[in-house]
Amino acid sequence: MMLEKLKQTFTVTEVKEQKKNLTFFTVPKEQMEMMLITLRDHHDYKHLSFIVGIDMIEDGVFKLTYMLYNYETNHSFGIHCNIDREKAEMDSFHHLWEQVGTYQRELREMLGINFEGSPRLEENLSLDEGWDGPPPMRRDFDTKEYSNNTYFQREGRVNYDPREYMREQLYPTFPKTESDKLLNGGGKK
Amino acid sequence: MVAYFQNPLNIYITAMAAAFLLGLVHKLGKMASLTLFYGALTMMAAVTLGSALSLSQPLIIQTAGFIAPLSINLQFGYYEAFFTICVNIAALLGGLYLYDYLKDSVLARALFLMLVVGINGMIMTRDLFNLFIFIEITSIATYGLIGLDRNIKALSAGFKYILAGGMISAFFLLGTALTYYKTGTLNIDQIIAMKDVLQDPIGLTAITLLLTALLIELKPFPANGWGLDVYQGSNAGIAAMISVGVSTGALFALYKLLPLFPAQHMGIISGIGLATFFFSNLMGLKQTDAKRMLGYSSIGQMGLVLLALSFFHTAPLTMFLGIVGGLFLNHFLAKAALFWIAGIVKKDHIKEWGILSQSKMLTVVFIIAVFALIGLPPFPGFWAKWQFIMVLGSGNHTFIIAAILIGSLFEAVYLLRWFNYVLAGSEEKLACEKSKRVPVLIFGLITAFISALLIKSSLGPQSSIYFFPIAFAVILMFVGNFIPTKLRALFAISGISYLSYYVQMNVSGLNLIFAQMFLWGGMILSIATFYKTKAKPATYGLLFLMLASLGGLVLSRTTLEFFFCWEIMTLASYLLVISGKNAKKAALTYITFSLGSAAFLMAGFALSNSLTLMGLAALPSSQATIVFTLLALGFLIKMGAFGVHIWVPGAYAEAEDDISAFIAAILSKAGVFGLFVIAIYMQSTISNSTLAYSLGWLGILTATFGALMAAFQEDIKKLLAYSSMGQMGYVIAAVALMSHLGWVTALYLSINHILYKSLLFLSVAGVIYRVNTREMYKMGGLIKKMPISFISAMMAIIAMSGVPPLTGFGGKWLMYTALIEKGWHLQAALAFFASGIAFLYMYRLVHSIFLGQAKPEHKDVKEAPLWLIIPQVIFMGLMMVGSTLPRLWVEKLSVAVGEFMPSTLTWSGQTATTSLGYWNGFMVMNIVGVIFVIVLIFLLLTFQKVQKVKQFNIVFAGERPFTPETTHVAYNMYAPVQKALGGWVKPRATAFWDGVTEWSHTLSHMFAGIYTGNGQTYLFFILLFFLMLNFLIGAN
Amino acid sequence: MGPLGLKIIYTLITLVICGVYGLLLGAFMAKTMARVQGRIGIPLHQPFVDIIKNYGKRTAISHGIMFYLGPVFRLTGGIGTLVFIPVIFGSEYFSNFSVAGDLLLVMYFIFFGQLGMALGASEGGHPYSPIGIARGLAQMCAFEVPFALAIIAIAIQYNTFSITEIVAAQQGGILSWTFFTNPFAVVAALLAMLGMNMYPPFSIVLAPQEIPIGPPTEYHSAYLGMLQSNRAIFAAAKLVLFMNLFFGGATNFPVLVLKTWAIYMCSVLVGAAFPRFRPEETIRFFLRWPTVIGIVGLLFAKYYLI
Amino acid sequence: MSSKDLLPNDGLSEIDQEFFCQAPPEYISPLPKPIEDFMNWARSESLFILAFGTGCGAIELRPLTTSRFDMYQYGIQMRATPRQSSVFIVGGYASVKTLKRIVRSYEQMQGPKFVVTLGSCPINGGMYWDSYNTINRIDHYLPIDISICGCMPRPESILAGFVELKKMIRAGQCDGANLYAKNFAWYKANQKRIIKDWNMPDYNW
Repeated sequence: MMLEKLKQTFTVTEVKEQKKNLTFFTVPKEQMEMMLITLRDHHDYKHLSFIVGIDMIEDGVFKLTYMLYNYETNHSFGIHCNIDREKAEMDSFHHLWEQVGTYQRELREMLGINFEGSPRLEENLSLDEGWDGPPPMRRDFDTKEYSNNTYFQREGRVNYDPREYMREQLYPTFPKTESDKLLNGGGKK
Repeated sequence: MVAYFQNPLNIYITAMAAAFLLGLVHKLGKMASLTLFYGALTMMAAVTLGSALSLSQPLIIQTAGFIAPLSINLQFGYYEAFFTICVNIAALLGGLYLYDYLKDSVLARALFLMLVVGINGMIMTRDLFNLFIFIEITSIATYGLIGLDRNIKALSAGFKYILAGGMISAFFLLGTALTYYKTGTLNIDQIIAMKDVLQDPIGLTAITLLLTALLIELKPFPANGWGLDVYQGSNAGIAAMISVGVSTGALFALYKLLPLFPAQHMGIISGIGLATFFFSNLMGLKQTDAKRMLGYSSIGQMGLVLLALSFFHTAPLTMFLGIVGGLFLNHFLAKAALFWIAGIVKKDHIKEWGILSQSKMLTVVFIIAVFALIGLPPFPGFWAKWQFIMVLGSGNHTFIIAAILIGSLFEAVYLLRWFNYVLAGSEEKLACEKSKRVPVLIFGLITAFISALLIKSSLGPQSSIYFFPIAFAVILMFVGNFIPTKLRALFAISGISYLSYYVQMNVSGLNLIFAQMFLWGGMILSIATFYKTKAKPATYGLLFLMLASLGGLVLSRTTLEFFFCWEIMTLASYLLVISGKNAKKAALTYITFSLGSAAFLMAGFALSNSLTLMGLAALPSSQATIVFTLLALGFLIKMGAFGVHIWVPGAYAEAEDDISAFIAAILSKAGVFGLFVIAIYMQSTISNSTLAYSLGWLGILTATFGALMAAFQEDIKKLLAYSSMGQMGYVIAAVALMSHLGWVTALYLSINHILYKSLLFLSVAGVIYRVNTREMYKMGGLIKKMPISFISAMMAIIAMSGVPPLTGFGGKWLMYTALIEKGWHLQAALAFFASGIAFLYMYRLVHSIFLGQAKPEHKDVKEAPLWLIIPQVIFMGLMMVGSTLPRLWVEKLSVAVGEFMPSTLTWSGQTATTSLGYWNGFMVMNIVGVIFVIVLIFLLLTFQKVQKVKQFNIVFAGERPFTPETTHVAYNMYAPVQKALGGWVKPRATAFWDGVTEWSHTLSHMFAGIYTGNGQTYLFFILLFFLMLNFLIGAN
Repeated sequence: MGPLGLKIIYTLITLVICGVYGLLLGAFMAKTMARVQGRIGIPLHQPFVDIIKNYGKRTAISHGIMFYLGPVFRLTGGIGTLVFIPVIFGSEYFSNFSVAGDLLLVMYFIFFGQLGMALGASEGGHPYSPIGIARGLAQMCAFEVPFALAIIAIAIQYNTFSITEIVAAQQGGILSWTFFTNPFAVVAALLAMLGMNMYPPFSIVLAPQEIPIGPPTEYHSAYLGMLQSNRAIFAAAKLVLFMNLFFGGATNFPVLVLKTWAIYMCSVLVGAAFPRFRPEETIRFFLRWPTVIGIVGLLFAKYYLI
Repeated sequence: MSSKDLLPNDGLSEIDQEFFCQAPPEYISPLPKPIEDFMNWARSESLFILAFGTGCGAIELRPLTTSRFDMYQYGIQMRATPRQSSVFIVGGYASVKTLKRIVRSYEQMQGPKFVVTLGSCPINGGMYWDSYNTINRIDHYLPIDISICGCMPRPESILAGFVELKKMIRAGQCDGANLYAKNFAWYKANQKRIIKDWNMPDYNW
């Protein structure tokens, strides 16, 4: 109903009704601000629960999700917005909700997304003892290599692949190729 | 030629001739005309003086060979001589002052001469019809002079004057006619002789009409709106002539006719005078226009003179001149000077008067005039008012005394508020012609001269003790600009040391102890004043004056001497307080309360009917209770007791830092001394009375609330101020004990208070000098920069808190013992509470300033100047001696008090024993010292390595502190106490006094509302006044 | 070796006994608390070990002279307080230096150490120190009220401030103790003592959970050792004072131990059972019922006992 | 130590340098043997733990104060301020952010002082061995006296560790404070390598 209405003005795609009270959809980056304002001011989605960013390295985008909540109807909208991974920039919405600044700081710190004009954007939240590597939550950041270079590894540590390790422990006689087949196929129908 | 100057008739001849010739000479040239005019005025003044000096008996003059009323009938006696001298000198100087105004108009000059003749005539004539003529001459000349100023205000004022003058003339003429009808004569002496004839309705109406006319000329309440408009609207020089000249004439005319007035109705005149005085001053409160305010003051002062006149018109010459003449002279000199200054300043609103401060000389005259009007010593008004109130007191006119004192207080408030604006200063340039300045200065000098004469004559044989210090102080004040600061300080200190030598030679016992407290304490504290590189010129003179007046207080034997010194002390301390940077508002509160205190003292002394302090002892007990209450209230105000303490924080905090030390350490003991004096003399009445009991409770409450309020201050000097209040509370309670131990306690606490309050104030003065703030939370960590100041403050708080082994414990020990010995148990418990609370503010003071985190902006702060350190070291030394060997001085106190009641303190070695307990200060000091040293050595031995660290090397939950400001806990330090006990210290007393101020101003505004500025209203009031008078006289 | 020398030696003995006793009491307090909480608790010698360890620390820091002298003031205050109290009634030498002053001296000398310590802790510059001290002072001036009332009641009753005479007046049977002659005053004083001892619910000064741990936050090593020594001696001194004033004093050490232990148990048991007040609550508390009881005690002494 | 051996303190602004003490920690030689032995006994019997819960292991310390384990009977107690504490417990993984506070608190403790680590993370990084923000070996940053392994060690093992620590102290083997003072430059360099925004004095007192 409401979504239909929104669709008249906005380019709403990938609508997915996750639960009775939770609906996801995607809008383009440039329509995001109007979308949020419309939902906040005309449809009573007054509460911005959170913003999360996901590094979709395969698609070359960061998927940002803005979760809006309506107190009256107990309904949430998760609004996705894909932004280019190479040119990671997004509009800042701190003027709509003051607390947004903090989420944006976190996204800048962890994913390296720039929110132009957001307050105290350059201050790190958890990396505030100084950080000179790439944003640590980007999937192309190799944390093991970073750890090896930065911290002192104790000699003699042996690493196992948990799946291999458990298989050898529990089913040492079962052929490896068969099990791979089973395991890989197990997830698909 | 000499004869010319000895005949008062020549005043008139000269004036008339000059007025006549002016028109002719004017043709010759302006210079000639002006020469003639001023020559005539000079001649008139000279003739008056000459006649007065050659006067051996009253002179009766009949002119032109006819008898009155066709001729002029004059009398020139002592009374007339006094008033005409005043008027003619005022006329000469007023003429000079009006030079600008008069130089262009020959008519104005002629009118001025007419005015002077008219006033002279009103004073001298003994003929009723002559009087009418002279009144008319005066009035017409006045309208003319006012109307010459061609602006709407002046014209409207002149018109209102004509309206009122017309009424006056009508009343007077009717009265004259009726009198003539009844008595068949117009000679006043004959009428008086036949006054029985006038006791019928017609006669009474005649008298009422005459009196109404003359009274209205004096502008009584409420028929005086026109007068106010005239004062406000006319040229200042003319207003001055009206205020001091015309009013004088009317006053004297009234004086001549008063014998006609039925003696049983004299109360009506008194009532009119009193109401006029009270209400004009009340209404003056709300005024902001300088000349109108002066108008209120003028009217009020004339009301007071009228009141005095109604009491003393039959009194012998000396008394008449002493009281009526004194009050009149005071008004005359001060008001003329003030009106003239108003003309120079040319600002209507008093807020713009800061411009005056550009001329030092004029400011001085302004101050003299204002203080004279308020009735502070040594100006004429003080002596007259004192005598007047004493006479009223002996007649038990309580109500009149109260009204006069309250009215005076109102007057003081608005005049001093005005003074504050003057002191505020201004950028604008003050233009001042010589011709205007000279008369003002001459009047200032005359006032000073007369005041000096009055000191000598009023204080009798002892006067030189009081005269010379004042003269010395005045000289010190005036040479202040010409010699370097340090030299001035040296002069002041040597003056004080001589004085202390002199005073100590002449007193003994308790007075000696107080003399030592005042003068020695003052002397040591004076060293501190050296620290300022540039002191205000008058500071040292005032400082000397204040200490000298304290010395005088100790010496005084009579109530007048005592009160004189008390007032001089108030005056000096007020001027000292007001010289602080932002002290004006606080100083106004201070002087208002001080004058209130003085008013209580005056009332108390008046009702005691005793000329000497010794005489207080002889009062019957019912009277003694009232007198004691009044006097005690006066002293308690000065000590800042609970309820009347609201002046304390402002005055202490806003005065210059070294002056605050004087006020707290020395000046506050004046109240203690006063309390002691009355307690000693009225011992028999007061001991074991409810009065003493209430006083005790008041003292303890003062201590408790002083301490509580001190704990919540952010301003360091306000904290110390409230602390002083609290400490004084203990002293009040101790005096109220009326026991040997109690009084020893009071003395001990007083001396101790001098020691530690001096230390604290000086230490704090050094801190403020270095860090330029009084807010404690802005300081911190200064111990490393100012170690000696810290030690001094620390010793002071240990002593103040009463922790052994320093002197303070002696005070506590004596106090609790005394309280419990007397049976004041609950009071003792509350005192415990108060002394517990005292820890709060003392810790706060030392912590916030010296300990905790140092601020980066105080990085380069140095130790306080040496001159501040020296007296601190002296006081610390005294304190150590006093702590180690308490017997040295406690025994002296005990002996001094022993003169009045049997001693209950016994000594064996260094152990003092009372009926309750014992204390050996020497032993305590030694034991503590030994233990301390042993423990310290042990600590030194235990450590292997001690690293000295800096202020941020603190445990900060794994973090580091970032700014000292946020790490230093000082602001609102006692928040939990505030939560728990804050309700106790809501500013109720302040709210009460604010309410009093608010209400008096509202009333003032309400009453002032009757003056609509409409001539018809004014006429209506005049008529109403007549009817009221008529009704009152007729009704009886 | 005149009488003064002998006296000094006896005073030292008193000091040692009271110090040891005070430390044991502290251990006993902790042990009791532990038992209330179902724990075994510290061994009784633990306070001694703690003190030795603190004196034996290798390094220390100093924030300045006042900081350095703070614990010295504190310990001097504690020792001095004990020295001015006659410990054993009837014994010339165990009366220490009580000839120097009476009860008022002792009451005010208590502040000597506290004031010095407050100034020293303040110089440390740690924000919790002044907060703790401010709380302590506020609480002190509140509990001083019932205590002062009780003291005044005693002064009325025995008409003296001399501790020796107060004890003397209570001799002759258990019923002549102040505890029985004027129970109101004693109750008020004991309530005040709860505040004085700073165990819960009046532990607002140290309050480890709020302002860890208040004034002595910066004190350590030998400073802390001195503070702990003082705590023992001072506690003993206060208990002896209470015993003298309200419980008839003691003529020998066993009686002293018995009586002071009993007094001590009051605050220990209360402390074990209550959580902590907030600062303004303790002020209000002391100015309410304890004060009323104190006033009753005072009036009782004034109008009934005399 | 000459002034050129002093660390530069360049983490602080010029104003801040005024506020911090610049002296390095020094090696303090032990007292004569019998006294030192006695003192070591006292030190071992009176362990004041700094109540600073770093990481998840802090939760396993709390049971020690309860009636079930009651560490007080072994002379171990909690202290709220590092000044008075003698034992520092690194309770599990230490992130870079925590390490900064650990270092400052440790340096503020007065010697002799002992460090106990709980769990595997302080030993080799444990399950966070490849994290970008968790240090792997605490002994490169602080001198460790005893490590109690396990993820997490149960209170019993912690108690056992303490008993071991006491034995070591009595034997005079725990001299971490002097070790730290001696190798101060090395420790500091390691600490500064990962705490890039140092913003603290080099010598925390």
